Amino acid sequence: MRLVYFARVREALGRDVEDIDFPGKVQTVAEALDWLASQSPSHAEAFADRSKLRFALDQRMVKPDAAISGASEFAIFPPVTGG
Amino acid sequence: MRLVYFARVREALGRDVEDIDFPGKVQTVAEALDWLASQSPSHAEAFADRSKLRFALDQRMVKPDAAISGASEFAIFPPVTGG
Amino acid sequence: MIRVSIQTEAFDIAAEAAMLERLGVGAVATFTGIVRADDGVTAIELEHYPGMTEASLSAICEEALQRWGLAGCTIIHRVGRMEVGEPIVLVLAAAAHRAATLEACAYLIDRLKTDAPFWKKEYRGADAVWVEAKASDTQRATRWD
Amino acid sequence: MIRVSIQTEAFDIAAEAAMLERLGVGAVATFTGIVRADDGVTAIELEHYPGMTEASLSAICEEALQRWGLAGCTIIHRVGRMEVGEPIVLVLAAAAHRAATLEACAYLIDRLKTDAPFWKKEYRGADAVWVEAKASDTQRATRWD
Repeated sequence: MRLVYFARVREALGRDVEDIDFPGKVQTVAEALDWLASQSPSHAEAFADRSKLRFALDQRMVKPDAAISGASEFAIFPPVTGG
Repeated sequence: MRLVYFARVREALGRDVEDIDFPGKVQTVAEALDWLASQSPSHAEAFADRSKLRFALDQRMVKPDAAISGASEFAIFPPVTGG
Repeated sequence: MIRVSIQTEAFDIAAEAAMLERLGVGAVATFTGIVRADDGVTAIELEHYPGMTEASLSAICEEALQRWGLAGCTIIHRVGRMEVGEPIVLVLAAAAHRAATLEACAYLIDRLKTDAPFWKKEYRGADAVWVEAKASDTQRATRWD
Repeated sequence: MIRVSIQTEAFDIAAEAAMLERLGVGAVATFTGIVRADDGVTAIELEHYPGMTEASLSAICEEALQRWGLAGCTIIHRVGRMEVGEPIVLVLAAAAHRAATLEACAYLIDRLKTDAPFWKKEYRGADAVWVEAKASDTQRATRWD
């Protein structure tokens, strides 16, 4: 699955994209964040405050309890601030 | 006193301005209309439906009971329809 | 900044907006009214009361400036004959934040329709009729009282 | 007609308004957001999510079109770096009557601020900070739910 990061999250991770194969037990957005946070300190730090994160699966906004299976693009970013 | 007419009122009277010396007993806008209507059939017809007339004294909108004394310009016109 | 203009020629929305954008604001809203081909209308003609019109539009702008804390406010109203599709009136409002500018534009156009001495004649080919004042316009304007 | 554009260059409000005026409508409203020099801000930089941004703005336009019976609706949003005084975003709505266009513009800009994937960084000279989402924007957007 392709992960894409924007804004503060992108800067915190030092990358805008990475390809991740989640283990089978990781089924939801929230579980994916937990798993990523366990893999590296930079992910742990970037995802520490979940209230400041928003998610999109294949470019549709989803809640943390959304199932990730079947999605090819998983975006993690801060609340939006356009306009 | 200079009377000025606009739109339908102007067309009904066939003029856009006329100078009138009202007799002393004519004190309000409504009395001025009554007096003008008594002077000619075209004024009587143009002023027949008072609900379709609006008035300004020296370019300020006034009600029919406003006193005309002191004003130099007295405008009579239909309700406005700009924009 | 208040700017009022009564003119026969068309207006330049980009130039008018740019004038307000230079005021250091965060938001500029505009509204343009255009001649519609309703019920076979082919053109309109607008008459006004020179002098009183400018004073009336300036007073409407002044009220909007106070009420919404605007940095600037513009009303451009055309007079004379206009064909279907031509713009008739342009109002603009500039302020720090967006809500003030959009509400002020609604105020400016609502007030203008009931308070400013303009009269509209509709042409359907060679036929011409004076437009009657709309009760809905009077009703709409009362919400600002 | 729906038109959405994400671009680095400035937009042309006159050309955008003219496109909508050609739809045979009676009313066109616009809203422009501009970089403000609040708290020492000297410039901003906007990042977005290519693809999702266009889809999100198109969905917002589609909703406005249905809700207010608009004839046309346009959102132009710039990305990249913009200095104080430069325009950031332009929304336009066209319809038969005025109330629909002004309300639709308020809707478009409110929704855009909470739903479209843009992120704003503020520069104060060399210092840069990401702007936090405003509770007031989220609050304002709920009035359309």
